[in-house]
Amino acid sequence: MADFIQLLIGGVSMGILYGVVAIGFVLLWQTSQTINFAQGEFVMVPMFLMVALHIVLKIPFWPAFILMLVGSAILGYLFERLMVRKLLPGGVLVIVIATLGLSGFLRYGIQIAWTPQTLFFPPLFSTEPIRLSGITFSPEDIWNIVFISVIIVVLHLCIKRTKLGMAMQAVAQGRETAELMGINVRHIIILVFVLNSVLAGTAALFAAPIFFVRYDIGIFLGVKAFVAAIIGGFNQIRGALVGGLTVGLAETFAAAYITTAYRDAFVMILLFIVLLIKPEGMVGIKEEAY
Amino acid sequence: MLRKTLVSISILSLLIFFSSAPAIAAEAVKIGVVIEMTGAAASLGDYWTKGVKFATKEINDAGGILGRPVEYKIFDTQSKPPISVSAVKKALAWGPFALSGPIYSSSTLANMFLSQEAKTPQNVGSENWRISTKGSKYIWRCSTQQGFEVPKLLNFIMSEKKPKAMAMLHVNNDYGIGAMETTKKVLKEKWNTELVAVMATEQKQADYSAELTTVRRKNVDALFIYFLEEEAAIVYRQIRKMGLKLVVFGPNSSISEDSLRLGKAAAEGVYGMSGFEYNAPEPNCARISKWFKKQYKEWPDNEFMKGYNSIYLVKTGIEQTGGFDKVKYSQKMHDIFITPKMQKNICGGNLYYDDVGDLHLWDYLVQVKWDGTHAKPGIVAALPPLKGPDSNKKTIWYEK
Amino acid sequence: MPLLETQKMTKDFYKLRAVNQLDFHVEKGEIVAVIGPNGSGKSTFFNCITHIYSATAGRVFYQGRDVTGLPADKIIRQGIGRTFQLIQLFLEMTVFENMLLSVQEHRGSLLSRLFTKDDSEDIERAHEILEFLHISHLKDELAGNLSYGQQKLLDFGMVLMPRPELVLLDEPTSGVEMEMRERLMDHIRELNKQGQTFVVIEHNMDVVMNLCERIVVLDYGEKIAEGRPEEIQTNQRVIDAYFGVEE
Amino acid sequence: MKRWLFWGVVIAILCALPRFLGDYTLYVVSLTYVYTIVAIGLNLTLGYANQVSLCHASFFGIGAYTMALLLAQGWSFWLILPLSGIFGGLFGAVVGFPALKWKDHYLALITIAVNIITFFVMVQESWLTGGPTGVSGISRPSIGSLSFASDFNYYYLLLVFCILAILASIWIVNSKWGRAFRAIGLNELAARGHGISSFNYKLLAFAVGAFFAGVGGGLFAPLLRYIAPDAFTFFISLEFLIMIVIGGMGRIEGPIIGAIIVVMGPEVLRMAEAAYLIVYSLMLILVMLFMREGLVIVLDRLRKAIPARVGSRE
Repeated sequence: MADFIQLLIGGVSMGILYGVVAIGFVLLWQTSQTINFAQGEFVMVPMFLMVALHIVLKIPFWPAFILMLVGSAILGYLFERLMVRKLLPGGVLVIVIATLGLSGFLRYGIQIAWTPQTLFFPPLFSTEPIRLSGITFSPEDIWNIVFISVIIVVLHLCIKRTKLGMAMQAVAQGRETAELMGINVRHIIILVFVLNSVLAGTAALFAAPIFFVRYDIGIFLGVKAFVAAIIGGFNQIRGALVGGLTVGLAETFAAAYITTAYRDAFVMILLFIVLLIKPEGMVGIKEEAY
Repeated sequence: MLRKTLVSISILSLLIFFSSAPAIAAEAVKIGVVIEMTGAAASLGDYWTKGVKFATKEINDAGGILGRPVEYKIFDTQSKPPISVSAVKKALAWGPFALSGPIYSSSTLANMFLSQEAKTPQNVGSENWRISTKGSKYIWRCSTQQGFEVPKLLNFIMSEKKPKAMAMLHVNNDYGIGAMETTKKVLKEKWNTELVAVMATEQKQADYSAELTTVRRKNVDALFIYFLEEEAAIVYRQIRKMGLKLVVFGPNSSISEDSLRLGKAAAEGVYGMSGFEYNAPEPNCARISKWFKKQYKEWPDNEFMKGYNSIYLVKTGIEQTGGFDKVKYSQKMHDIFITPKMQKNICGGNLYYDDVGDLHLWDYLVQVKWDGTHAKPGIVAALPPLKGPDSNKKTIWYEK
Repeated sequence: MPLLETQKMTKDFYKLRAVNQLDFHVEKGEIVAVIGPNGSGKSTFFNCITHIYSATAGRVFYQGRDVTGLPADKIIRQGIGRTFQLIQLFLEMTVFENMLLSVQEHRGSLLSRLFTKDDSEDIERAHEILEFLHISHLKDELAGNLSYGQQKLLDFGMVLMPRPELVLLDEPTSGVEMEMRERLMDHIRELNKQGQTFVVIEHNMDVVMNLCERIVVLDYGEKIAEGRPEEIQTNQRVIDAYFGVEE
Repeated sequence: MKRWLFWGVVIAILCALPRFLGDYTLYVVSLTYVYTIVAIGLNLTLGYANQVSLCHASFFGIGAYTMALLLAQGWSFWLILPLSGIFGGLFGAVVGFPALKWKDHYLALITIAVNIITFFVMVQESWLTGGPTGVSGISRPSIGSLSFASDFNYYYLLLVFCILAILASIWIVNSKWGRAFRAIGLNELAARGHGISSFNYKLLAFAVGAFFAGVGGGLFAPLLRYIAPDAFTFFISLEFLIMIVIGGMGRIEGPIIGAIIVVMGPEVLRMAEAAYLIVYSLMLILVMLFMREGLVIVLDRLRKAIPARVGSRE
């Protein structure tokens, strides 16, 4: 039982990170049918930004964090403005290739412009172990889970309750209808892209002490989050979260109870199963056939 | 107009494409550095090339090799074996005297037959034992191969720490699996025991709670980790976060500067072994590490020393044969005992190269110390090589 | 033995019943119209017969054989041709390629299709049909560049290519100009005389009354009437269904 | 007639090429031939039949491992090469089953999953595959006294197979299969409505595409003389995808242009030293932004422009 809870903590703390990155996939897919293969790099770049601001330039934590989010937002804005807007008419594959190019550009850009080395980022919370009847965990795990959960809940509420959120939902339902309702679809889409990259920036802050700051972490995170989004359901924010947690837990439990050698393969097998039984994802809503 | 443009474009592209053809033979001793500049091992490749750069500068400042300057050119393998083949081909087309790199064993295994065919010495940073079984007379290692490193390390742990239950975590690639095979063999043959758990992990894996829970469940008291630098550091952190008390030990990557810089306090107490340590009682390692620290504001990873040595090996070989004959070089550089007297700048003290190009040298057993701001390797002992003239020497203890 | 028969054909979309317990049959040589208000399940019924949709319940018999659950393409290859309500063409291929595609699967084995070229007979027939439909000058044009009416004709032409015994036409005359409509009807009659059987979904009552010998009326997925044109014209349930009871 | 002359000249140039190429450039061109064959396969699956496959590296790998492992058992290269293709093709047909139900990004993801799983099998099942260190010492074939052991001779073997693959793809595309592939890709509903079996042709599209990839793999192993799982990761599948998209999907010339760009591009760009991968990535973005149909349209424009000029002079 102690082991079980231990694994649960490990799995959830990873899964929730995958989940928050996966939400970005969902947001972009819903509002503009964009599959962003550079999503992982949208986490990696803020990591380096944070190191640059906080550790190299020695700016205090909070101002540095705000600046980093601003930087992420600009990245998201440029991404929409310079790339996606022009690429969308070309269809999904064109976007896939172009974002792959973007992913390489950002990755090698950081490597050349800065460093191929992995950089240290200090933990946000204490990592001293706390023992509780056979279970050992650190405040870092718990706080990560709590903070990210809060962010996701706030995001969810914003989308469900605020006027802006409603507008986003309307755009996701259908562009023409949204336009008829008097919503400025362009602005909403830009907003979603900025939101996505800010979210990724926030994820970067929590991921940096755990993964460390390395230029090639984006591929790893991107693929994991993409799988999470599909498993959970591509058209639901909830889906991304459920998917992330499922991936995190599946990895951990499969590694603990079956074999570690096929750790990543298990996630893929899980993906098969989910797609076979419920192609729209675990909590996704069936899309209308058209 | 159009035709003119077309013609000029095609001529231009032809020029670009063929400009990689062999240049007019210069006086220089050319060394093709085939290395991981991008991809998963880019940071290691970065250290390696810095070592190459420094060694080249040092040799040229001192008048070159037999009066000829050293010139190197970098060829990126992207950390991928097929690309490494094209990189070596490209390097060989440049007409080098020798090659330096790559580090990844899978890349070396893919391209080593090329240097063998071209009869061009290749000094690699790979550690997988299979490389030595391929029968190439043109491969030299710049680090101890797993087949010798693992038994040495296990010797120490088994005889000094006397663990009751040992487990192994290894990275799921040629590097980790090669070591796992050797470990199983050595434990069975020499110590008549087995690992209680063997777990393969992924590169870039960030959560090890599954593995460590198993370790805890099986009451493991000695954990052998065979990882690349970043993953090693992540595991140290998690071992600490789970409050596990056990002996953690690993190969040179687990105590190399990159692991310690990232692992910080969590790395404290980890045992590891390396032939090249910046604070080892070996003057050349210490000397070039100081230079590195001054240059780049941090201590070097041991790949820096290996890259450095890869150039000095070429110098040694040429000087020992007295000319630029690669076949003679190959003959001379096997079963050779390189001492500081023979090559005063080479790192690692007495180096012995056996008849398959495996390196045997004194390895330093270190335990990581934490001084509140930095994790440092604390030298515990110097372990003699398993082969060569020094193999009958006794272990030197620095602290016990 | 009827050429085509359905027994208790039922199709649910989630909780909505689109086709309800429909018994239907066509004799060889007939021209039958299926009519009904919008959303009465006519097209869904066609799609269930040809297994574009899996029917929730019920069976389909063609020439006395049970073809329920066979893949759509296999049912088509039994000798049934059909059009769709929304024209389904290969828009990025030429008109002529479209014509040949519609017949290529009806003969030979899968492997032979890698090695054999199109039959000269098929090519001739494609020319003839295009000629008849007055679109032969467009044969090398991409289907996507055709006007709606022309696409409609092409669609019709493609169905005729493999000489199907039974033809299911989903609104063949909508969007087709008057003159061509007459030609189409003549052609259908002509083919019918030669032994081909037609089932037509149609909104244009002129076409229905002139062309068909028997009419089946659907409403909310149920058959509410069946009979000769003049019987249907006076049937009270049909009038209610079309114009609403309250009126 | 003129066209034959043109192709004759092209082939003559390609035959003469090794005399002028260095060892390294020869290898790059040889590699381009191999990748062209695989990209042709993907072009049939994706470009024509519109079935997204992001696991062509798996098919490629299966071909390569078939070759490497059976050669080690002493089988003849000429016997194994068709087997490489057939094994790849059979596996492709199996992978094709999900395509019956899913398309677009779902299918993309499923095939990514297939690629990742096969990669794990290659790494883990070392009793069969040699594990992560792979298989080395792969020999090259010979016919009678004509040995293809040297890079120089093997180049010609690859050239022949590459030309055969191109001709085969032209044949398939112009056959009823090719037409059915395009039909399924363009409008599945219409295809089924005209008796074209989506079951048969989707599986065929995967099988045929995978067959080419398998043959490519079978030729790749002796070229490198060493194979390891690293050469068959999902990222290699992405490279194949990039090849056909950059070259031009659904065009015969597409995969050829694409393979040339993707294999040679980085090598040529190495001029720019460290920055070459940045330049390459940037190029991907720019091509997608400004030349969505792929570089093949450049060729189309040239074709239009050149005869016009020749004509005006006459």
